[in-house]
Amino acid sequence: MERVLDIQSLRKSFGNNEVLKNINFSVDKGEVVCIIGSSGSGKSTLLRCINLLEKPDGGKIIYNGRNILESNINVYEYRTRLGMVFQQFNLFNNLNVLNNCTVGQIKVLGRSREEAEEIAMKYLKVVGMDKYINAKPRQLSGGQKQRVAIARALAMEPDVMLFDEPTSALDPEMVGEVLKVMKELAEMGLTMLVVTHEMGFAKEVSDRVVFMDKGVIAEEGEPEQIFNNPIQERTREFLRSTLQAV
Amino acid sequence: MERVLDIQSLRKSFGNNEVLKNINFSVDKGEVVCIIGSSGSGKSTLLRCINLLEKPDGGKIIYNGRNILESNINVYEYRTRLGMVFQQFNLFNNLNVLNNCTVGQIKVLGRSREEAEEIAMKYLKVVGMDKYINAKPRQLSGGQKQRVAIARALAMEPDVMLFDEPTSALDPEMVGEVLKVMKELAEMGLTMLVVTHEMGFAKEVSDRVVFMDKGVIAEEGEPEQIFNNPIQERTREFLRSTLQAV
Amino acid sequence: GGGNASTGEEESDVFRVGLEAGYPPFNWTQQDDSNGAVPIDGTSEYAGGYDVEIAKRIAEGLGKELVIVKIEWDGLLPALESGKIDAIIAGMSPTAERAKAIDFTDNYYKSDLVMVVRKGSQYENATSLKDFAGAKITAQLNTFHYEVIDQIEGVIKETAMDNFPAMRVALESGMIDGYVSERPEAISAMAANENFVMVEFTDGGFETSDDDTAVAVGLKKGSPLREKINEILGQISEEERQDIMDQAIKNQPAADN
Amino acid sequence: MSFQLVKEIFLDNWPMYLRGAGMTIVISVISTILGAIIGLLIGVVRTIPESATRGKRVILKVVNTIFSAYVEYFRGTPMIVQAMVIYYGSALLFDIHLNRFVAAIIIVSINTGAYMAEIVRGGITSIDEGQFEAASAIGMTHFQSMFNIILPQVIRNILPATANEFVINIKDTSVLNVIGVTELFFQTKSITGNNFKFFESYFIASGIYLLMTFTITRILRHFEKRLDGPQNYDLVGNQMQV
Amino acid sequence: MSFQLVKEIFLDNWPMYLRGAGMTIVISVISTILGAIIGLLIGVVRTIPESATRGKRVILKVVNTIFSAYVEYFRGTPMIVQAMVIYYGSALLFDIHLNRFVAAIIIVSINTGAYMAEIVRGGITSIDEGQFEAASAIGMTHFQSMFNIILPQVIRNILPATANEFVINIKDTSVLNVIGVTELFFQTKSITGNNFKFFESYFIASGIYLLMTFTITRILRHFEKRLDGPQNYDLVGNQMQV
Ligand SMILES: Nc1ncnc2c1ncn2[C@@H]1O[C@H](COP(=O)(O)OP(=O)(O)OP(=O)(O)O)[C@@H](O)[C@H]1O
Ligand SMILES: Nc1ncnc2c1ncn2[C@@H]1O[C@H](COP(=O)(O)OP(=O)(O)OP(=O)(O)O)[C@@H](O)[C@H]1O
Ligand SMILES: [Mg+2]
Ligand SMILES: [Mg+2]
Repeated sequence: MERVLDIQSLRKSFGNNEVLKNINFSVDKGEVVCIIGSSGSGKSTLLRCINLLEKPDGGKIIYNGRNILESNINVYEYRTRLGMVFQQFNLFNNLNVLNNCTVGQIKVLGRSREEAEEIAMKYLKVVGMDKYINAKPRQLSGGQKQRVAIARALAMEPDVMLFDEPTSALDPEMVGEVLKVMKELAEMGLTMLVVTHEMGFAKEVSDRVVFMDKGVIAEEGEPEQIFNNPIQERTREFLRSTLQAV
Repeated sequence: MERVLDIQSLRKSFGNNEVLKNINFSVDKGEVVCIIGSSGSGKSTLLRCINLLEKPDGGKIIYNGRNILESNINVYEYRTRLGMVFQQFNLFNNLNVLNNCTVGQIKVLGRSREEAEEIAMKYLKVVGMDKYINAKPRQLSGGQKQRVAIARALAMEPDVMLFDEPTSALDPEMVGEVLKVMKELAEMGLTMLVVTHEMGFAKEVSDRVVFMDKGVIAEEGEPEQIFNNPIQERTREFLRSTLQAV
Repeated sequence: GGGNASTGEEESDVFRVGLEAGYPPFNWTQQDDSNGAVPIDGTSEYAGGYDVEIAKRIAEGLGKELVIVKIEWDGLLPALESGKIDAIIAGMSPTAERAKAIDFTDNYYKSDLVMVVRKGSQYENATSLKDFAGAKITAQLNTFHYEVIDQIEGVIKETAMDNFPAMRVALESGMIDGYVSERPEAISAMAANENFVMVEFTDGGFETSDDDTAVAVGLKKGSPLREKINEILGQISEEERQDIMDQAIKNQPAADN
Repeated sequence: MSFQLVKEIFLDNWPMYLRGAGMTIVISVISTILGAIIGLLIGVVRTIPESATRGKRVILKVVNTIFSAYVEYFRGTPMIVQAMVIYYGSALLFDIHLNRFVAAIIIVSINTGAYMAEIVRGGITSIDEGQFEAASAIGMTHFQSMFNIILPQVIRNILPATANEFVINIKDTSVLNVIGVTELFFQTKSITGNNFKFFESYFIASGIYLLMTFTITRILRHFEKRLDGPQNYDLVGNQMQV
Repeated sequence: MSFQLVKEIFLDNWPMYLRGAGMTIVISVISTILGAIIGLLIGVVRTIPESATRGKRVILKVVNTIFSAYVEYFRGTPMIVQAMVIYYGSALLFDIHLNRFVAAIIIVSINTGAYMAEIVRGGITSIDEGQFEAASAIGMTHFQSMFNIILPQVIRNILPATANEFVINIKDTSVLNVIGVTELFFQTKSITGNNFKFFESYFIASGIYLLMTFTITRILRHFEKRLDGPQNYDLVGNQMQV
């Protein structure tokens, strides 16, 4: 199977706080990998490093065979291949819902306005926000914002989607719908890297689960193995507290 | 039992969008009421109306026997009796974690800095953020921010706590811990009104569950009744889609 | 100390005179009291020049202490009207328009008009107004200097300028070919900058009225000081005036550069 | 001050006032727009993130130093001196004889640009980091994110400060008199110089100034409101099939 | 222009330059601070949300109209006119004889206040609505939220625009010479009036202006950095028991 992303010895600190310590893992084409772990373990930081929003302190990020941390890489083109959904929505405040989903297509991918709007409407329907195309971000509820953010990322039709807790602000009804979309995308061959707190989702959809703890990957494996037979004590502990909470 | 909040015929529209249509319900002292419902059904708007962050178009909000929509009410004092936790954190960007939790105590309640810091530390420990007192909001992860926001509201030691999806940005480990705190608070006689997508939480902690749909209260009752024997068809549908998603 | 020494209308034992202290040889600013300069109110500097010498004589005659207040040209009139100063002695000509607003004493100096041009230019040896046909000429704003330019046939009349330094720069840079001035200013300009030459009209110059070329002391309308000052000015002979002016031209700060 | 006199002075001199006001408004409108463009461009360049390649880093450093020097110099020195140096200096040193009006526009634009650069810097700082990140994440270059996402938001926030610049320019054109541009202030000065009625003449001028600045601030306020868009949005009819 | 001459002129006239610069800096420092305070206060009052009681609504409306008139008037008319009206007008009409220096500070402060009010308005607009809501939610009054939460963030964002005001004031004090305040510009005018060397004399003045503005903008930049706080935070030692 083709390897899309290969993370090698990735390190990142903020001041005296070592957030990522020697991270190694890879994602194959078409794979859905879920990252779980407690708050502050570095999951968001890992995703941001992969997208180069954060500059790693060391290590390699190999995308389709090339280390994108090398200087001769076109970062902008690389980023269009990655779709990113943020924990905090980050919709463009100056644009309405429709234009949030078209601006990247038109300005970065060079699509025509018509084509871009058609594609945008397609994904806005998927997330159930097609009625709100005239709304400005500040007029939307949290859940509505996140759904638009997902549509915006999908509209770029990227190779790999990075989700940073995409459903944490969604209501359960919507979680189901978005899940369905994500499954469809997975079947179409889309590679996905999903930080999530939704254990049900991780269990059902992912090909592989990565458990992060205090800046390291403590354990990884197939969902059945991680959820039913975790090897590490800390994984067991995390899952125990998680599952009993719900 | 003493009635703390009594909402009568509450109405609120944004433009042509009627978000709250004749809402009637009440909260007794010591009760924990959960509001569930799909995205856009008006849950946040209801909470914001109760806190007077949104001006209702009509109806009454009776707090401890007095209609707070009347003009002679001291809104500020009323608000100190309500603690609010927002979906979008809204930590004070200019203050570090500790001061986020002390500023209201000092400036509004008139507590001394020492006392305020002691109380703040107590609740920061509860949410597990006592190590981060020097951090500025922009340096925190989403989950960390929301935990501080909860501590900030708790530090005001209000009569009624309004939570707008307090755990939606928290990881499952933390959900358990926060739940524990909230239970303790409930036992201490704190009245709570919680908008949530966490059905497990609603089931376990609440005395009563209110189901909102398209701006009206479609159904309300004890958690056992709502979750096991919903009367309305739309409640059944909502719960079906919700529970199957997880 | 600032201007709080002012006491408005009431009789006082000081004589406050407003001037720009930047228009040699009539008035200028210097840093010590050499050559009989007088301290400027509220600063550590001194004012000297022809106006100051006249002001000293008037103050003496009035039996009052002289106070020099340094104010920009535009502020002189309001300062006088509002009682911040008692007199304007600033090389001001008693034109008919001005006389509507304030009173003037008798003249204390009279000069004639000349043209300042660049050395080596075709106008250096001009003798009459006719020689300036086709020349770019300007003068200071709000002076009759600017109006008399119209008497030159075929002249290119440029926009009037706010102050002499700007005109001098314009002349040096070639944007204008000359500016109309009065003899004392022109002598100063020549002394200070070797690129400038003064053209005196030996063959027919500007027609001017006495009001325009003379300078007088400005007083508030109906001021009781007017007669007294006229009396004092009458005691200064024409020769003495010329002496004071010669001395001022010699003493002006630019002269020792 | 007498109102009879004010009326007389106005009737005697209105063509002068009007011509002066016309010149003032033309110079300040053009220059504020050009200055704002300069300020925005500098803001965009200044916020370019540090590049990985050494060569680009050095170029950027040099460009930023030039911009800083520009801002410091033109903010830091009196416009009257700049006007003299640019207009007469270019004639003295290079024998370039600029048209007075062109020189005026250049001087005021360059000056405004220096102030606007700082205002824009403040405006960019106040935009949430998340906006930059989301723009980067969809592959926008620095310039694309700036022009499509950040600057539209910045412009909204700095409109009041830009209105200030406008108003300042309307009044600061007065120093252009040293290069022979006859705008409102200069005209008023001529009028007072003639009639010696300071308060009355300037009362009229103040009225004209007020009219100009008031009109301009109203226009910009209206613009602010339009940029904000409607308070509420309307739902699009729910067409289930396309 | 000759540098030999510049040196000579400086050596001859440095006490005049220095005293002028001192006056300029004192007036503009005090007035910018007072003006900023005026601007912030107006910003606070202007953003008071509509009150429920009719009486308060009317009062607020009146106060806001007064503030708007203040801003429009003092932004809209030339400072030279304001200076004349305040200093000479108060003497003429009310027989109030202000101290020149006090008058200067009053004039420049009031003027700066009008500009700052608009800058502050822009700054408040750029603060996220959530900050107001969170402050209201813990029971803060409008004034409490403003002073504790909103203004500290606004001040950070408007510092560059405030530095602009500062720099403008340093240069605009020049109009004060119509009321007899001898600041740097007037002194330089006197010096050129004496020596007839425009470029050289103003070259020195420009250098002094640059030095003043540069120093002030550095100080404010430093202040900006300090307000931003450190890029990273340090964890507090984990004491499990108190
Ligand atoms: N600029 C910064 N300076 C200092 N520490 C930072 C900064 N940004 C992030 N951190 C810290 O890095 C750690 C990892 O943060 P990260 O956002 O990756 O956690 P996470 O696993 O995504 O948590 P959550 O589930 O709450 O989103 C946290 O302790 C966070 O406070
Ligand atoms: N200023 C506004 N203008 C127009 N519509 C608004 C405005 N604010 C909120 N709304 C709309 O009101 C409706 C209810 O919003 P609300 O935030 O109360 O929903 P919610 O039940 O909390 O949803 P979620 O679970 O996604 O948070 C939504 O359709 C929202 O878009
Ligand atoms: Mg995270
Ligand atoms: Mg909500």
